[in-house]
Amino acid sequence: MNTTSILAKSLPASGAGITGRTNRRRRSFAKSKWPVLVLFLPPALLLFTVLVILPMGEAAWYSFYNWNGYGLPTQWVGWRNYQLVLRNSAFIQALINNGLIILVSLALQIPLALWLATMVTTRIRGALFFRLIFFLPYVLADVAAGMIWRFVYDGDFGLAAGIAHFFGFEAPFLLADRDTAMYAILAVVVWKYFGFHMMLFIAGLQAIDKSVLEAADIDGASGWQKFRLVTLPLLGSTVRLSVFFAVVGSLHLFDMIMPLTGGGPSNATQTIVTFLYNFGVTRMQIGFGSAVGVILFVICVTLAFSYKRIFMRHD
Amino acid sequence: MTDIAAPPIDAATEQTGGRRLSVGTRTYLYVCLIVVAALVIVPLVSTALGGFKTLSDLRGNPFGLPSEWQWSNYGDIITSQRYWLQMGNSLLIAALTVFLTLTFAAMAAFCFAHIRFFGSDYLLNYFLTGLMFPAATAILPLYIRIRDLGLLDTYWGVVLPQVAFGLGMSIILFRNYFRGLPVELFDAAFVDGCGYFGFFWHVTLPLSRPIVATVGIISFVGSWNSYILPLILLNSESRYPWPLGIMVYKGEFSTEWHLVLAFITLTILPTIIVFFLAQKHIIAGLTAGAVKS
Amino acid sequence: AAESVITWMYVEAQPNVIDVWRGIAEQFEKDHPGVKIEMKFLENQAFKAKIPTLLQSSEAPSMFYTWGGGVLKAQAQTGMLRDVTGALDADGGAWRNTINAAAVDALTFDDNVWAAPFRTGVVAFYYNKELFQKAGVDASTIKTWGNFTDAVKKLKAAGITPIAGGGGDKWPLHFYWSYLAMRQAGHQGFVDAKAGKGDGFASEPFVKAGEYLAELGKLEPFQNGYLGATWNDALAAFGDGRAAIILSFENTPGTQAVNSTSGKGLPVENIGRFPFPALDGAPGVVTDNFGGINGWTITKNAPPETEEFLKYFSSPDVQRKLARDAKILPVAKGASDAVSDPLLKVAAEAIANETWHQNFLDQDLGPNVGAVVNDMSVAIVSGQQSPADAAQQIQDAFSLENP
Amino acid sequence: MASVELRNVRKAYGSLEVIHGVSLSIEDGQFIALVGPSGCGKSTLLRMIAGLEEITAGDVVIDHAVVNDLTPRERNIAMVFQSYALYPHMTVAENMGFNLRLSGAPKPVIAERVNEAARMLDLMPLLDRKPAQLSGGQRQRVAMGRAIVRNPAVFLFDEPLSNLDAKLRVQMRSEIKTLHQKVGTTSIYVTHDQIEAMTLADRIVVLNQGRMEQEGTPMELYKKPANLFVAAFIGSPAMNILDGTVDGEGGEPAARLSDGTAIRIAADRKVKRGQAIKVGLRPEHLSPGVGGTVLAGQTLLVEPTGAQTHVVFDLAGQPVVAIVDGEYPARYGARFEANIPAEQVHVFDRESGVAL
Amino acid sequence: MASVELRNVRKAYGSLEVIHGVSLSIEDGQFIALVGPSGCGKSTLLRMIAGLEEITAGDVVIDHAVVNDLTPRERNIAMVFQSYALYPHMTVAENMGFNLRLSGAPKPVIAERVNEAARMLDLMPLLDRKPAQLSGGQRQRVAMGRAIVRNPAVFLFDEPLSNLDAKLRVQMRSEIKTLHQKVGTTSIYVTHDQIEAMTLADRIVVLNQGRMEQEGTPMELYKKPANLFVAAFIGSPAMNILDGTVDGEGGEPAARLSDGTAIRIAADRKVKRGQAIKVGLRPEHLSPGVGGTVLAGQTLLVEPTGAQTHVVFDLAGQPVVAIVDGEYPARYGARFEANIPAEQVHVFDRESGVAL
Ligand SMILES: Nc1ncnc2c1ncn2[C@@H]1O[C@H](COP(=O)(O)OP(=O)(O)OP(=O)(O)O)[C@@H](O)[C@H]1O
Ligand SMILES: Nc1ncnc2c1ncn2[C@@H]1O[C@H](COP(=O)(O)OP(=O)(O)OP(=O)(O)O)[C@@H](O)[C@H]1O
Ligand SMILES: [Mg+2]
Ligand SMILES: [Mg+2]
Repeated sequence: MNTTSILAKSLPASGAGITGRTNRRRRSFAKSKWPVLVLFLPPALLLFTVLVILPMGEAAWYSFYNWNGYGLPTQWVGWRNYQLVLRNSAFIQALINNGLIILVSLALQIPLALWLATMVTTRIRGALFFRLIFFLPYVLADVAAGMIWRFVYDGDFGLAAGIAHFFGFEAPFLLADRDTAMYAILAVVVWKYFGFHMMLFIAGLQAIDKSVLEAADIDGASGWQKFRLVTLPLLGSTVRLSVFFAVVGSLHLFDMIMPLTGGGPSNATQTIVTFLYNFGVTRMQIGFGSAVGVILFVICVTLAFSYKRIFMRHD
Repeated sequence: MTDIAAPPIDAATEQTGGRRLSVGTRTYLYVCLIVVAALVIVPLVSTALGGFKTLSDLRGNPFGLPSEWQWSNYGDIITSQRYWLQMGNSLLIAALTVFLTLTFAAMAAFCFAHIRFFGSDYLLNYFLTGLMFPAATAILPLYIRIRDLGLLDTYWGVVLPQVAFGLGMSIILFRNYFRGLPVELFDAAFVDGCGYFGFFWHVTLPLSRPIVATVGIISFVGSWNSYILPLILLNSESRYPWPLGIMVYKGEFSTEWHLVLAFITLTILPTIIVFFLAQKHIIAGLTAGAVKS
Repeated sequence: AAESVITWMYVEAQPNVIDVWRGIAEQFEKDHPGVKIEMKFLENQAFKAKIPTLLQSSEAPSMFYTWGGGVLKAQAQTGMLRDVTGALDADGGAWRNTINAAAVDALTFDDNVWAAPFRTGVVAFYYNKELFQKAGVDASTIKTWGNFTDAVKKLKAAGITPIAGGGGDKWPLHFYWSYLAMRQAGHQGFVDAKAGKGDGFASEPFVKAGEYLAELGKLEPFQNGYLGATWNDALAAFGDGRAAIILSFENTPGTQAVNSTSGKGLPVENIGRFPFPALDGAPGVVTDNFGGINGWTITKNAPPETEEFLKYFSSPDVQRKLARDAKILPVAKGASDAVSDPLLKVAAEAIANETWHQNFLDQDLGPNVGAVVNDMSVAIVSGQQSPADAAQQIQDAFSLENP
Repeated sequence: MASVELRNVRKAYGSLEVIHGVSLSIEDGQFIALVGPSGCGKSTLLRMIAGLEEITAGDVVIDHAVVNDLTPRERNIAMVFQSYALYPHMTVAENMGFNLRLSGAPKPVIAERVNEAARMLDLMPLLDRKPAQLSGGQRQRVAMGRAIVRNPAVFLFDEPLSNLDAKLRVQMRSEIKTLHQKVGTTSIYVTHDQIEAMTLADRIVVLNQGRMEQEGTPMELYKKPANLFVAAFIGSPAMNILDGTVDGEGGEPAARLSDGTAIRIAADRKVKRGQAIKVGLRPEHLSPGVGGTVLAGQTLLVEPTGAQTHVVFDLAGQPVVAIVDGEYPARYGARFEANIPAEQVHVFDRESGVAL
Repeated sequence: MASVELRNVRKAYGSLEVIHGVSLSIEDGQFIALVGPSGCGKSTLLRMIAGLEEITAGDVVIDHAVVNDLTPRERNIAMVFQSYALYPHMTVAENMGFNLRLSGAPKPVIAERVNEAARMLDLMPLLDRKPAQLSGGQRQRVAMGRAIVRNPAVFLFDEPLSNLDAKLRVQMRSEIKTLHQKVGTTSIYVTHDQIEAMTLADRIVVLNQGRMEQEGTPMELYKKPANLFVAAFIGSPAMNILDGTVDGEGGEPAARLSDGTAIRIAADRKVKRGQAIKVGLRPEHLSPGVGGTVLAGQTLLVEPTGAQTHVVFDLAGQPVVAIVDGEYPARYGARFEANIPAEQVHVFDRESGVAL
């Protein structure tokens, strides 16, 4: 869930194509547009093609080879890498973990963010300050956040240890225990990103015509009714956007896992990307790793498009 | 005259109008907010304080104030070359990334926003695919490509992929903004004798400061915090940006949490300071256009 | 004058050792004007991840650390390395003759020597004498695996954490599986498995080894949170006296001190050593050693002075200095007499008398199979995988790489 | 239906007072218009009555009960917003029935009341549409429908027509008037358009900078503006205001303009000779040849509108608007002569602006 | 300054034709207004003249040269937009001088021309402000200033006043008129407000659905509307239109309404007995007691506006608006009687809508 995912806001716009507005553009100036196109488009186009699209295509190509990255790929293995990936229990675990992260984002993080957003958009002193505080974790680098929480969870020196000792029982090693590590990570994910979703919701709440809420007051809605019957439906597109970020972001989760657990203990906290790194990059299994990349890509694109089709149609 | 960036109405900033909240509601709000704020703040503060402790102090007393302030933990790092080197590297990489992203994306977005040409839809969607997947999915081929370009272990080797992966979003943000400029401005400029270049230079760019700030901040934050690309593409520690540096440091001083905490604190400190100084722009930037579309 | 620059990439993190190295390098620079040696540190994990890509770039170091084995073989096959055979054999084998043959053999494939030997190592149990005494365990009586598990039980009963383990890094636990497999399968068993005879690594002795390991795991002998602990954490646990035993390298007395909370660790007198015990009714013997054989690999475009430097580095005098100050087990013939440290001496003797030296499996079997061995070792100890499944997975990975 | 009373109501935002004590009493069933220039506090006052804005001081009384601390719902008022504030996610029917739904009315009752209101406002064919699918005028009607469905004690309107175009505005104005004639609910109507106020309201309250300037029936305000502000605000085109001094004795006072022109004023005005005054002349009272003072000047601008033509001519160096018949042969640059009877001349004290 | 001619100009968006052949010739220095309901194609026509929109067929001729393929700048036209389209990042002076700057005029020349225009429009104190710091009226003046600075051959205005409030609109209207009187540049002015068109223009062109309905001076259109559409469009409040049939013989024709009321019509109208017609009665011609036919009905609505009162009364089952003097004692529900002289009664063929 890195910052780049913000862009997805524009996803809804992506398919929109040319609207009536552009139709107004005069055609009598057709002559003068070519110099602009020829000068303005190529830099972006070239960079994007060479460093984004081609590597993606090459990943698809490599994924059919057994290759350790030395020299050129020569050993064609067909679909074997894909079979290996899908049979790998750590990969299955990674898929489950990604699912879990999505679930927690949807069921916990977004409601929490929404709840906080409604609180910090009320007329109370210090609301702006609270917003800043809540947003703070989001601007910290994932690596730093992961490191900080590694310390918090540390059974010897960390805060978890401190609390446990205070209550007189033995310090748990949350990150070292297969049963708890993933939950510990989920907590960090929520901690790190709820502020971002909260900001989205604040922006969404501010975009709601204040007089509509006043109309609800006049109509006699209680605070909760106003929220449920007016605010929430009007936040629809923001909620969908937020969900979209949560989903795409969770699929991209990597930077934070590395300092926390690196995917361990015994692969209990792998995500797709850490799996790719641990099993593809560090082991120099380029073919295998590329297969993971291709699978991730397919998942992202499928989710993005079906989500867009199902939920963002009206935006 | 269309107001280009009318600030949204924000109850929290105008403390005056409307009906006042009841005492009960207020108490409820403050209790909830303070609890959550504590959850956010405590890890950060203990990290900073931990940097002032000795290891045994840390062990016995992770929360509280240091029993003896170990200024040298911080002092040694501050005076070390590696700290400043990493910060400098991060800054340089981020600055180059921001500059190129802004230039390339604004130019491309201008074409998409204002010029009708065959295939513009397809081309835009082509860039949009860049939003779908993270650099991680193609990291291995990307590595090989950068190697073939001879850019491995150079600043450009990190900057160019970061720009490339940021283009999709930046172009969309720019394009949406450009299209939001009043059409009449375009007409007026034409009547005044502008061509496309003139319009881009004299009208679009000067009016786009908010979106330039937004895209600039997004790409800066992304670059400043990025880990995986430098991890794969840089070799020399002398070129490491700080997220890599912090991991190396952790590797070296793995059990000396007090030093690690001091190092973490010092590396995130600039981020926090800048955040509080520029919070208005950062928040506006990161949530830009999120609700409007 | 044009300077030759030798870039030297290493993973060593102990400052005192690096100081010794730097001293050696500076001496070499002094003796060879026009040569400059640049030392580059890379953290262990990063190093392993980077080397393949580094090798193929113009940024490749002149020489870098190697653990030998399959990794070195793969690197050699890229053609990016320069073999040192010629240099070793020049002047009638002047260099080769100064070095233990076992060390050279470990770095040889296809009749070429792909790295200059630097040191050997041997993994053994180190223990905290004080804690053993407290629990009433006598280390000298631990001859078999049964004795060992009894000792573990006793320690546990005395409220002492028996073993420090670094499950987060995984490879520290692969020592257990490797030693158990060596003891259970014996030298021949290993040779057969590598040759793909029978079920290979899925054959009965390897499963049996896993079962022993699983039993140990069930005793919960490791410190709290060992699955997330790094190797440094494990050393710290041992050095702080929080755990009684550690299965570790020959340099443990030094590293436990560096990693301990106080920075001093256990006093050397308080540390004992015993070899990995034998298994009843199995062909492996206690003198079969498991441990690294490290060398320095030279890359294709390294300056010619690199060989010169490495020859100097492995010359008996320098090796003695390293043995004394950096506490390594030297590869130069006769240099082990410089080993002064009593515990290191024991290790040196063990090497001198060894019947078989097995390199680390995560290096020997190549990065990929090695990673699987590491994964499986952790999985067995923590009860994630049955020993049979684990053995099968290792074999699957092995046969994929060696069709 | 209910009476509404404001008792010395004040509103301050922080230290800035924007309503400085307004007292007003509105009888049951009356239609009151609040007019005034932008920013004078009309909306604020209305929102205080609605319960959307806290009252800093004074009392709002609805149906003889002080309602200062009641919520909008408890006050039983309905409000039509300038932006209509329809719920975008609900259909027209849902919008209109929302209030009843909240108060727990059974479905059939809601449907019936909504239908009734929809029939009254000609909204029947639109009941299933969303607001986004409606034209401006239709939205406006839905907003009114939402207000009447609940049968409130008081209707509040905050510039409900200002988002409509001129033609539609005139039409909706009639509809509001007709509606009020039908349902007879007490109504308070905020607008800055004096024509709207005059045509709609039983009584008009003119606000200026948070103070009440005058209150009365439309014709009272038109004929007897209490001060310069009201005089200039009411009437379209606006009254011409000229500086002058009182001249002429006793029974025949006159205002002398800067160029010496004397304009006779009614004898009953309380003016003193030499007093500095402002003279107010309504354009519609300046017609050629009807007796009274003759005023003449060069024609500066001729604006035909069909039945009538607006002529701007120069009087004592100032442009003065007169309305003449459409047939009148006005011509740019020609000399224009108009007459005004003394009793149509308004005079105000120049300092205080009070009508004399 | 230049003449402008449209020769059978057409515009199609794809297969949809929105301008169906308009021909028009505008003399040098004339002020022409294009009026018509929303969507009738006024803006499209104007933009074709400006060169902002391609011409599908026909020719636009400026100063006797066909300019179809020239850019706006080459046509030397200036345009004032509805939204003003000021450059928000430039000061007033920069806005006004932008065109000159682009054409490479030297700085002192620009400054001089800008100052001159600013003086003319009273913008001198505002030259250093940004548009955001200006009021609506001031922005409007800057937009005009930008147009005059360059001394164009033709001024084009696209509803330049529709974003202003009523008061300001009246004021700016005068300013535009005054400006035209000063500079005398040929001007084409688009509006949907017929009052604006009538007060401003020398000649008015009424457009409807992409076709020209009528063209002439304001008074021509008001007095002799060529058809029902123009009749209903020009005049405010709008003409009352009633169905009727021709009755009465030869010299004394009359229109009989559905309830039997007969309205005398002028003898020179080309009507046949029994012909189905529409009768048009302007509200301002319906006054009590001036002779002509007497029309009576129940008062439905009384809207006082000060000098005049609009009375809506029932005639043959339809509401009819009459304008009476402000003093007239109109009362809701009472009987209202108005007279209309035969020559003020407009008659149109019911089928074709053509004036008879
Ligand atoms: N929340 C607020 N904080 C401070 N001042 C305010 C606030 N709301 C309104 N005001 C001020 O109170 C005064 C009255 O505002 P109000 O909205 O009632 O004017 P209005 O008469 O309705 O104007 P308009 O015709 O433009 O709607 C204005 O000067 C305005 O600036
Ligand atoms: N780009 C376009 N594509 C298709 N149809 C268009 C386009 N632009 C305008 N039209 C149509 O052309 C007709 C005329 O539009 P135009 O904007 O000229 O109307 P207008 O008279 O200026 O209306 P208004 O008073 O609302 O500004 C309308 O029916 C409109 O829908
Ligand atoms: Mg208001
Ligand atoms: Mg238009």
